[in-house]
Amino acid sequence: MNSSIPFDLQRIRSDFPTLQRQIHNGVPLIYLDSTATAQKPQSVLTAMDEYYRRSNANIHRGVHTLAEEATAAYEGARQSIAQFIGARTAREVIFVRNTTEAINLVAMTWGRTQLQTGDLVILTEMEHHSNLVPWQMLAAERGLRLEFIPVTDDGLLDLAVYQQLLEQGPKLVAFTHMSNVLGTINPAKEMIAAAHQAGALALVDGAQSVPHLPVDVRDLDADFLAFSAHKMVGPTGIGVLYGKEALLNAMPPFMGGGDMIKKVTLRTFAANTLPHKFEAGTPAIAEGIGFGAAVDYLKTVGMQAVEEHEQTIIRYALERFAEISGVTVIGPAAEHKGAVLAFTMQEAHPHDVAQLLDREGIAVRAGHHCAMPLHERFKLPATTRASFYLYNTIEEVDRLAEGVEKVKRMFA
Amino acid sequence: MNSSIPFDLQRIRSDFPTLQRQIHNGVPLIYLDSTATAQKPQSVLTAMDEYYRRSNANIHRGVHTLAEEATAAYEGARQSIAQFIGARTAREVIFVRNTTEAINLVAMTWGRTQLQTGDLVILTEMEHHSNLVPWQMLAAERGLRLEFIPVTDDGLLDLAVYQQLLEQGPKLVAFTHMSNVLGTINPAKEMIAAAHQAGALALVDGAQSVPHLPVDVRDLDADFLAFSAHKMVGPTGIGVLYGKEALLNAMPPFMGGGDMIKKVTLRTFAANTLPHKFEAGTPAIAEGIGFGAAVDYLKTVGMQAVEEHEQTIIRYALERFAEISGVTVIGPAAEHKGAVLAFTMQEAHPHDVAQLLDREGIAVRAGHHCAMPLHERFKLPATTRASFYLYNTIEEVDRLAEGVEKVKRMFA
Amino acid sequence: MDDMYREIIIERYKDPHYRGTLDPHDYTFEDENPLCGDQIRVDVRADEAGMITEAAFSGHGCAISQASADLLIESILGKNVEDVKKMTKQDILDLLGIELGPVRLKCALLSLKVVKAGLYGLGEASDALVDDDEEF
Amino acid sequence: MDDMYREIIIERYKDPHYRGTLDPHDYTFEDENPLCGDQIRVDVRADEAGMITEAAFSGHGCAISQASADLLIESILGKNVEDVKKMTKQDILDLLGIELGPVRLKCALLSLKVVKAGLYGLGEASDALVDDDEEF
Ligand SMILES: Cc1ncc(COP(=O)(O)O)c(C=O)c1O
Ligand SMILES: Cc1ncc(COP(=O)(O)O)c(C=O)c1O
Repeated sequence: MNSSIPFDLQRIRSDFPTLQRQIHNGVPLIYLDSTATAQKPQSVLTAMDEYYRRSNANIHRGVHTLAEEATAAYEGARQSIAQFIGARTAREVIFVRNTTEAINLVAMTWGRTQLQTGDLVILTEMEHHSNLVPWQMLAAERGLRLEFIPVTDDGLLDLAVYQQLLEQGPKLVAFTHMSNVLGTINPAKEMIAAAHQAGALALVDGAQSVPHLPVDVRDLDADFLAFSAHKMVGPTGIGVLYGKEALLNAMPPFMGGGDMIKKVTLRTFAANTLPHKFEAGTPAIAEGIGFGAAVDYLKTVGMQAVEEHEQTIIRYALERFAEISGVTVIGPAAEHKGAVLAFTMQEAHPHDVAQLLDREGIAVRAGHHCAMPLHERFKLPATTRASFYLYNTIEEVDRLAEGVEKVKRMFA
Repeated sequence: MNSSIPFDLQRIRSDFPTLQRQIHNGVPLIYLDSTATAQKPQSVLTAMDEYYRRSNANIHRGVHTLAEEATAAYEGARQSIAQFIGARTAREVIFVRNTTEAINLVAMTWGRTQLQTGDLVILTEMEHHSNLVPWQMLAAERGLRLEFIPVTDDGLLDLAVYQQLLEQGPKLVAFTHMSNVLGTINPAKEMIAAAHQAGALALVDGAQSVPHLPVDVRDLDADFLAFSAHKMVGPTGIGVLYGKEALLNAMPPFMGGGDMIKKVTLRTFAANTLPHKFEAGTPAIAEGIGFGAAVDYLKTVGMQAVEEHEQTIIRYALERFAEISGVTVIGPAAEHKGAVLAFTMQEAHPHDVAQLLDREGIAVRAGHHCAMPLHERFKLPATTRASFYLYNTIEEVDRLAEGVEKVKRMFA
Repeated sequence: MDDMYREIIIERYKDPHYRGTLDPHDYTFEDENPLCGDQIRVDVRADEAGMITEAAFSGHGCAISQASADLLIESILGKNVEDVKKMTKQDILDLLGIELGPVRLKCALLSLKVVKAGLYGLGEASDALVDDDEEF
Repeated sequence: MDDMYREIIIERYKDPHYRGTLDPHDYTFEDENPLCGDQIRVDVRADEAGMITEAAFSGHGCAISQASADLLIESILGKNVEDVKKMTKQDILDLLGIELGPVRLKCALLSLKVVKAGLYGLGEASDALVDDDEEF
């Protein structure tokens, strides 16, 4: 079954301690919830452990050995991540807590200073709450206009409407590169080019694309890109805001405090240079180091290989699910789709499906997946979502399909 | 030497892997930089490792086993921390990245909605940049007045001036419970009572007090308390904003995104209840769990015991340093002071002192310690700072003093 | 697979005994769990002594939410309003006879929350009605 | 303890050869490292061919910053301005003869930054003057 898979899947699986776990008295775990958060390979855990056990120290201002080691490891991670996404310099890589903070940072600094009453921001109907609520908050504060690119019944963005919206002279287009529910991979490069043509900046929510596809900010020409380590085999508590250096330089600082300053008097401060200007207080040091190790792990596997593996999986899963009557998968056909399978069952509610699958060791998610408006669009209160990553197998898809069939029988 | 120390110091030291380290070809590490960040006991590292290896999952919305385990561990940690600081309910414990973010959160939510042009905020001259810059930023935006409680030559707050400032009807008094340079322990309870008397709220920067002293928010009657896990044997990337429930309920949300909402449509959202309202996006899950383990560790040792041990150390250190001519320690006498020893040497610059001590395995910090205005107050460009924690010994104070004497001879 | 879903839950979900609305009624309330879209309305009639004589629920959602509503209604018929106000989380868990994690607990407790908010005549239902300990 | 502080550093710190100011001068610049308070001013005189004939530094700070200023001045005397503009981080490290971590590197490079900003006639000194690779 694994013949078409271009990398050593068993080897990869053995790198992830959690995947060896059994739950409910000996049922092996089948983890199909990587869209929510990915499992971590041993190398990431080791990198953080090494820091804590050997070099644990605060960074940047220290001259003692531990502080220098910690600083080198943390800033080395930033370099590694900068290279992973094709940034021009590590100064364009701002460490934040997660994708959500990255987007809020842009809204609260760039948005607050650059957007005026009546300015238009274009979003889409398939956004995660993290790329909706910050703009709603800013819109309420500043009197912005928000417009939304509709989602077609097939789960694609309606790009004709996007073109019309662009004619209204937006200041910003903010959209997800890959939907965490539909799996839709949006044509980011073309959408960004069109935004630039219309004089707008483009912010890409890369929470799902950076973990699953090769993403190059220079190729995309993205102005901002937000992503989270925990969704790409890295630790919780850290993510990145990428921004073009000139834009970041022109933005006011975000939070005030240690490290983001060059000089402070009682009543005034001068901001530090990039990237520190946006990183106030003691950063997530161990997490930055773990994020670097995560990116190194993905580099070793190769993002092209990750993408191909997931394509194999999702094609098979779509075929397999098409055979189960009463089950509806939402989202586009495989060629426009990452390895996310959100579905409904005629007979059973998503929460019951997820809970009953859990009894079989299968971890899937049920609910609105932080995309309530998208569910509203499809008139669904909730869906069950199975999502796949580099460590998942075709056999696990079979187990999932069998589990769904079993639930169906229970509720028949 | 350890006879007066009421706990098993060798046992404690053996809990901390980093303290077993040797640097520079066999010189044992003497870590005297806990004010910057503390070392971590094995139990904290194990708690995080367990999460990543067994229960790694996103929290709150998941019904599968891993998600439930992770949620229980994360929220259990919140309970543990709430109890540690004497909060009325865990809803008053908001997880943030660090002390800095906690203070910025208050400035950007409570401050932005409650403070008007001309309103007075009282700070002190001994604040860390993290409790200065957020208020400077807000003052610039809103036209606030900032006034500062002066620091006496002894390194104490001039409380007579505080009384005068209170007569001007401040809206907020924000001050550090313990200075990270002078070691001064401010009379927080009295200062808060006076603030309340004057109709002001009180925010306490507990970054140095919560790790080193018993701190009870109900006893203090603090309105807000900010602290960081990494300074109290916990992980990087997580800290807490404590706030009184009624205040937190009245504040607008901070960042927008997943988890902080109850309901979202394309154009509107309803905020979630406490504490989630202030925690947008995937939180620092492993770090929250590690923070819980850190607090559990400190509870086992006992904060009273920690404080007494540090008192023993700092008394001895002050005596020992008084014997070295040409060395000046800044800050008050031992009875007003935590275990922080910042000093200057007539002959050598703080950076040189720190670097030469590092050659002896002694990790101390040199610079302005994120308190530039305080250094300005004492007309010092920088100081060398040795700081102590529950795992430091009297012998280490002797090594430090010998090291300083050696540096002195080199520069003589 | 089905140890958590005792037969009675699936049965009551597929074929509830007390589904419907009552008009007129003495008490009514409606609430939803926005996380999963579960929605429950409960109508109650009581006599002058405060004894519940009739009750019915409507709404939609997962098996746990709907079955627990049906079982809850069954259990409150003939009880005094004041006693029902005192019902707790544990009473619902006893009715269902299964263990539940925090997320599914919300599904299970929705109907009790709705019933109590109705009987108390509240404008809004609070989690505190069904949860005495620190909640997640 | 003193392997990092070669004798020459302590010596030049305690007893510098080129401390002072030049008035008039052809080039001058002053900057500080706000992190540690190190401060350096350098004055330079050059002849018509662009050869540096005299130079002096003033300021205060740690041994590394002051000694490297003194050693740097010694090394640029008699050199052409254009050649000095090309000096790099490595040249300073060679002068000092020790290895330095990122924080102390800033101390060591302050004087070169000041000299180059002066010779280029810049309004502000940038780290890019002394650091070709990605900086911390
Ligand atoms: C008194 C005080 N306040 C605030 C901070 C900032 O803490 P953090 O860097 O964890 O945000 C520190 C840490 O250096 C401190 O000592
Ligand atoms: C598309 C998308 N955007 C944003 C986010 C938010 O990521 P985080 O919770 O790490 O901030 C997610 C994660 O669920 C996502 O899938």
